[in-house]
Amino acid sequence: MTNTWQDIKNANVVVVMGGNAAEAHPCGFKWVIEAKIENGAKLVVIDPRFTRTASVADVYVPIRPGADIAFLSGVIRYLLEKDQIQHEYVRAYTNASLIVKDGFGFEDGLFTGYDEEKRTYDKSSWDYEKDDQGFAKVDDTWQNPRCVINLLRKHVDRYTPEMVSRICGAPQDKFLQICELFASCSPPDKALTSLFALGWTQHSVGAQNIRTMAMVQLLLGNIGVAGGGMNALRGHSNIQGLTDVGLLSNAMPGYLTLPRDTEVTFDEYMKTRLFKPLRPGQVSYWQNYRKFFVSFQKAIYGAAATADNDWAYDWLPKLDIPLYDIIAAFEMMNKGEMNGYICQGFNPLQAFPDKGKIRAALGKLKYLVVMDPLDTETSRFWENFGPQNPSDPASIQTEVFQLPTTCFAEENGALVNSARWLQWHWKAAPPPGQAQADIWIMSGLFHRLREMYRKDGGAFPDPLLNLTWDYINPVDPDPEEVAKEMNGRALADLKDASGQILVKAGQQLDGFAQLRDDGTTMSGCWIFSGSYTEKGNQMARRDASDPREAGIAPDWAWAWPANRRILYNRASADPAGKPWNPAKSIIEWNGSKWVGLDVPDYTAAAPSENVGPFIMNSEGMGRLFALDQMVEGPFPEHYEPFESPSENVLHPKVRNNPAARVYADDRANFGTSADFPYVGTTYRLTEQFHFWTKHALINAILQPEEFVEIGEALAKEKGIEQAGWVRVSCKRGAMICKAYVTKRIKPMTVDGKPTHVVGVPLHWGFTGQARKGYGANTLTPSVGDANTQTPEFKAFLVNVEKVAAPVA
Amino acid sequence: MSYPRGTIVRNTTAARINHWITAACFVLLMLSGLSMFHPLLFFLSALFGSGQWARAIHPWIGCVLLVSYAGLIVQFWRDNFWNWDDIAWMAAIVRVLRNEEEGVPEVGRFNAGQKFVFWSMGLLVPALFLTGLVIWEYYFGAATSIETQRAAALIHSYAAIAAIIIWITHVYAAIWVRGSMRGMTQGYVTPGWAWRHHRKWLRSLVATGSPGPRPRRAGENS
Amino acid sequence: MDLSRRGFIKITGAGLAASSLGALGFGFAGEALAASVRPYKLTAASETRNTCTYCSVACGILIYSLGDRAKNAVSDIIHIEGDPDHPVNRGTLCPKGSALLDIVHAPTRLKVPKYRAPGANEFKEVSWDFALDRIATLMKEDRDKNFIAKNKDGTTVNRWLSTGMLAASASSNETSYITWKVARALGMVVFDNQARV
Amino acid sequence: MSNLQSQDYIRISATTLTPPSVRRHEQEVAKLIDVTRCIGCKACQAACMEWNDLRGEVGHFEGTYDNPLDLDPNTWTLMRFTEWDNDQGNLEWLIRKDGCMHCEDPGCLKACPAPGAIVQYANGIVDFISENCIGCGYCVKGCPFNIPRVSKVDHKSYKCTLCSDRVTVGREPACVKACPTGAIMFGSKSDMTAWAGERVIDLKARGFENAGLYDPPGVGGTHVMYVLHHADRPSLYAGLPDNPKISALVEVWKGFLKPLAVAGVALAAVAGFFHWITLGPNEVQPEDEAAAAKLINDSQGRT
Repeated sequence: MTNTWQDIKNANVVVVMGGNAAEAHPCGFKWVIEAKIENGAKLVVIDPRFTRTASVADVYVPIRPGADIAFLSGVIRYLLEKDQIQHEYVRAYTNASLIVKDGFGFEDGLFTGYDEEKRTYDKSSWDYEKDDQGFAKVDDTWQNPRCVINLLRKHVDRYTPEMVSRICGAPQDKFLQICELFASCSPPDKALTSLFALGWTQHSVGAQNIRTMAMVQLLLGNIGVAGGGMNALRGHSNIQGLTDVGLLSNAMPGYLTLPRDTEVTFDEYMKTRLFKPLRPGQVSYWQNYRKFFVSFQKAIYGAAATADNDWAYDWLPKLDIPLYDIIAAFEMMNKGEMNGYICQGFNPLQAFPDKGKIRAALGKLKYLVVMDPLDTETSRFWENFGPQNPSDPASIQTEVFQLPTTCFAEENGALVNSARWLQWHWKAAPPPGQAQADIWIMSGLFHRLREMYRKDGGAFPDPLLNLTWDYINPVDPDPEEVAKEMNGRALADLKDASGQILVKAGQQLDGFAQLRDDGTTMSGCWIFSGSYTEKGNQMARRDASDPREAGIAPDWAWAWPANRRILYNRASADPAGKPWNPAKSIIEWNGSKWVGLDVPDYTAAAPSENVGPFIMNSEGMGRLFALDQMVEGPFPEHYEPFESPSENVLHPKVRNNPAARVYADDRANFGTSADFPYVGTTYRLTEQFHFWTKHALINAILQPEEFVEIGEALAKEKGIEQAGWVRVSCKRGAMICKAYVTKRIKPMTVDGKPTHVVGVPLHWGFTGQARKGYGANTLTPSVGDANTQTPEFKAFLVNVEKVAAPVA
Repeated sequence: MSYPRGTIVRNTTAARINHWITAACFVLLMLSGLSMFHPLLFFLSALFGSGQWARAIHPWIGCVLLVSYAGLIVQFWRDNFWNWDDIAWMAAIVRVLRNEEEGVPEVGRFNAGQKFVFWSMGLLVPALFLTGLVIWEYYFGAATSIETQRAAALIHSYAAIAAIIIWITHVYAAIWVRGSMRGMTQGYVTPGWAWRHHRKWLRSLVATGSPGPRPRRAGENS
Repeated sequence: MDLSRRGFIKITGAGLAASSLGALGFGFAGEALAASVRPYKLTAASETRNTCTYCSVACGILIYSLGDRAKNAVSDIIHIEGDPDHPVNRGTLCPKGSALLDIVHAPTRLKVPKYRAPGANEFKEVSWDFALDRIATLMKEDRDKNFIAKNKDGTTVNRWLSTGMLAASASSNETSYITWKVARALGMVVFDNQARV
Repeated sequence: MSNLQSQDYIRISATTLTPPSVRRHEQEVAKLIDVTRCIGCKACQAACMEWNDLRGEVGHFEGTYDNPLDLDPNTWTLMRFTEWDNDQGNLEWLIRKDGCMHCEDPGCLKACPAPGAIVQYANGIVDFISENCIGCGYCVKGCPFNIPRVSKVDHKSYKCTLCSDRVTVGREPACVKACPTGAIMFGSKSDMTAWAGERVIDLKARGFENAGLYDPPGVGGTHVMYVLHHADRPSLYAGLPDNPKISALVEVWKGFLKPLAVAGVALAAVAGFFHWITLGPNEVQPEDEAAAAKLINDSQGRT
């Protein structure tokens, strides 16, 4: 989220698309209701299903799964055509005026530079026209046909209301009604907020779904302002934190990235990360990358990381491919290329696409370690649970360890919420039985391995032997100590230019601005720097006061970066530093400095210095044209899901995302609409949380049994009765469950054909208190978003047939 | 069982057992029922242990009573047929109430009043039973609509009150008409009692030489 | 409610009075019959501030447990409700959060380390030492055998591909950081979290 | 909240005495359920089960989100979902939290035969005192909203207590506290009525011309009220009674019949008594025995 949960109440229009906030985030959704009641806001829901969010919406529009880019591109076209954009914002804060290189183009569904064989682009043409100093050229008059805004205008020209309706199945009048609501937020004092979640990410074009909306928001001047922003409602309590701390195949804490094989030396590594400003005077904050990196290496390798050994650069593993994501991991596992797998509080047998493949792959491991508070399906993948998990234990040679862990109530620590707040929590009771904290378990493994390597030697033991582990209790490090390590401290006295001591050696740092690249500071996660200072644990702060009830509450817990609550908040004020909406100002220039309710997401620069508000970007601007940051193109384009009943009417030859990675065996497992004519889509129900709450009796009572949702028309066609048994199948598998025949899913007319959607809630499995179920991933295809590899759970092909009730 | 010489058997042993089971059930039902009917009478539930017990046991006693009353019907239905004598007897009801036996028409084994008690209970008992089933929460709470249950509760209460009033009449009559009680406890009455209250019955017994309670039919041994 | 001995006698006494009055036929015992409302169960429970473990709204919660954390008492969580001070949830909780008690006390919570041998039909309870020793041994065997120190071009890459790890989605930053350190020190790159599913 | 704390009684089931507190004027409380901001998440249901230590059976999917399918002794509140195509042809998903309405004139209390098993506190809460409940199920028949359920386990009747245990100590009911969208509010009845008025104005501005407050006069008003988008048609919301009142059958049963019955029984007994003291017993006379003996002898003589 760029903004806070409470800030949603400041919105004039709330758009829930690519998510179902009321069901997945009820307590955050309260701020939508607040916006409606206190701010007179209109709630717009665009979803294939009439969800519980839609039940309180002012306008609901159905859309076929996987057609969001077409819909939003249509919105962009409308806004540009009717000139309903916030001109001053767009001109000053976005790259609309920047001029794109001549070689760049788009034709028949492909941008320039495509290599069909490798399914990748040569992105060199996706760049600005630069001057002699390397700065991008600008045309503030927007006369140059190559400036971004004009290229965008041309790009979205195809998305007419007729075309949008033809692709999305949304009625034209409803679409135009939505466009008007979007347009109503183009005045500077009006804000639209976008709430989204996995309804956008879980597509082969997931990242571009989000980008399209972000572009709409830039055009409306809604990024950085109160009641605006792009608000990704993250799914799990600390998935933000795990991402922040870099628990991703290519990541390091604080969005630093692991080196690639091509980055042989430390210098080569740094070259691609220190982004040079693309416009004069811009911050381009990643220029500080080296400070963060060196401080991090000092945190984990201590004295062993020195300038001489390039701060132990070689001790970091290098990647030969962009990502070893989950889809890649199970592809490798299924091919027998992996021996061990450790699942820490994660249930891949239920969570990952193509359950059959996951089960088979797990059975090829030599050992599987599951650390979890609950009896997960993954830890029992080898056991025969009937049709829901048909395994033959005798034939599975995997050693399986089921390690009991603590849960939230039994440990101290901080979690990062969707709004980037780090909130400390306290232990309330001891864990049951012999359950232990994950920290204790990881420490236990670490000590054993280090001991073995120390004694017996083995493959490259240096990082293991030199890993800092100076905790008071090395067997079970105190979370407070670990938090302090992430915040960072001075390793030597830090002096300013005049020799004045700023921070004494050994003291906690106040923030990442104090980090140095000479080895005199350490910080385990630079973006968390400031969370645990000499003043104590800032994450434990509990002052809920919220001046002017702005929805910021600056003294509650601590938000990264630097306790900023609303990202890009410089953009809430006009170029002169006056708030666009004085009634809801966040920060403003008072003539000598920036003041306001929030910590400025900016430097101390005066407005006259023309420093752009998007300080992480090298041109300081929001990007309507994404340069080379997206793998499938600098502008979003509608591509069909990999399993879709429809042709791509825009460019039949390039039907799907041309840059998506698809493994051959997965491609072979894609079905066609001839066999599987209906569109399946998976989702959460509000009564359950993933595969956890089915272990909680109350939630099992509230939603006890697996079912799929189908519309009345399809049910009639297939003779399916209410709560009757059905078999839902795809190329990869089938599940048998009950059907919920509902008015809430109606067939949509896509390219002249009726398109039926089958809704597959995902919560059931074969352990816990609820009734046994197959799990939605029995059906989902193993293909991911081209940028992030987030699996395409939201659009795939299925068939539905009426069947007799299974014999109990 | 032997009866004193010269007396007439009014009720057989089986009939008496049957009657007193019915009577006991009735009294218990009345006590438990009334405890649930009016707050003034809730204290009666203490006789059953508690309100819970009174509520729990009431329907079961009702089931026993139904069976028991069915037994009474089997035993007594023939002697309770309505006939012209009853009309005449009814016409003389004032005399009956005034204890003026002369001028009261002769009646058989049961007079119209007794027949009224018999048949009205014969109606009320099944009515109470059926409506009782409907409001028997534990087993049948979900079997019918709540509106049906409301009607059933109302009918049950009305029927119970009617039954209680009839029962009071019945009991008073047994006390008032001396000798009747013995007819139901020890089972016999004197010939004079029979002459005074059920002369036609006495005549039929005498005519067939039966010791009671029913005239001997052809072929029966004495 | 604190049913102290004194209070207990008083309540029992009131009950007696009511039942004897009832037996005498004074069924309308008025307020003597009035049982009190259910005792408020949190009166002396300990309160701990925490964060809901499910979605990333990260609602503030109050965990109530029996026991005052005295040395000789083992705390037991009896109730969880929303933290009214929390700026986002302001005391509210969703159906999952409102039922957190049932996940803490789920019958399917794991209590003992278990091990399933190759081809075995069931789990066997084992000691922590057995489990961690065996896992460490398996990891080391695999790592020593399959660790890639240099790629085919001779570049130092120091990666370990044959054992992977999935990190949690509800564990703390501190747990995550410790996990990162251990996994990367081993050179692990098949390493992901639940951000995408 | 101090004015919400009182638990003095204004009504007690099956008693003939008027509780003394009836003369006091306590602030009455109310729970306002704003159906129009309810997202049907069932947090209230979960919170109710958790707070009141209720756990029923894990049921089945029955073709609806209503889970469990109905109220039961372990389910004191239940979300009821209705998919309704409105007159404009747009779908509306009407979701109503069902549960005890805490009537001003409670039918359950009227029907209850067990003294003190159902009470109404001065703040308006209608509470079942299990200790005094005899499990007869009369409250089920008395209730115009079909709410109470008698447990098959302990034979006591159960329903929402409006968390009287929480209200006593100045806390709002569990469902109210949990409700993520503030669709359930709690406070004095006058405040809730006033707030509902504001909501209705907002709803009318959003095109719900018939929005209104559901506080049915047939039961004297309720201490649980609804804001409805279609207050002209309450029954759209999973059969919420359009005009609830205590059934006439119950009124007769618990009203008119009681004195009538007592009078009838008394009359019968009194009539008997006076008959006895005025006319006395009907005794067999020696003449009767003589006549009978003659009849018998005559008969024996004939044979």
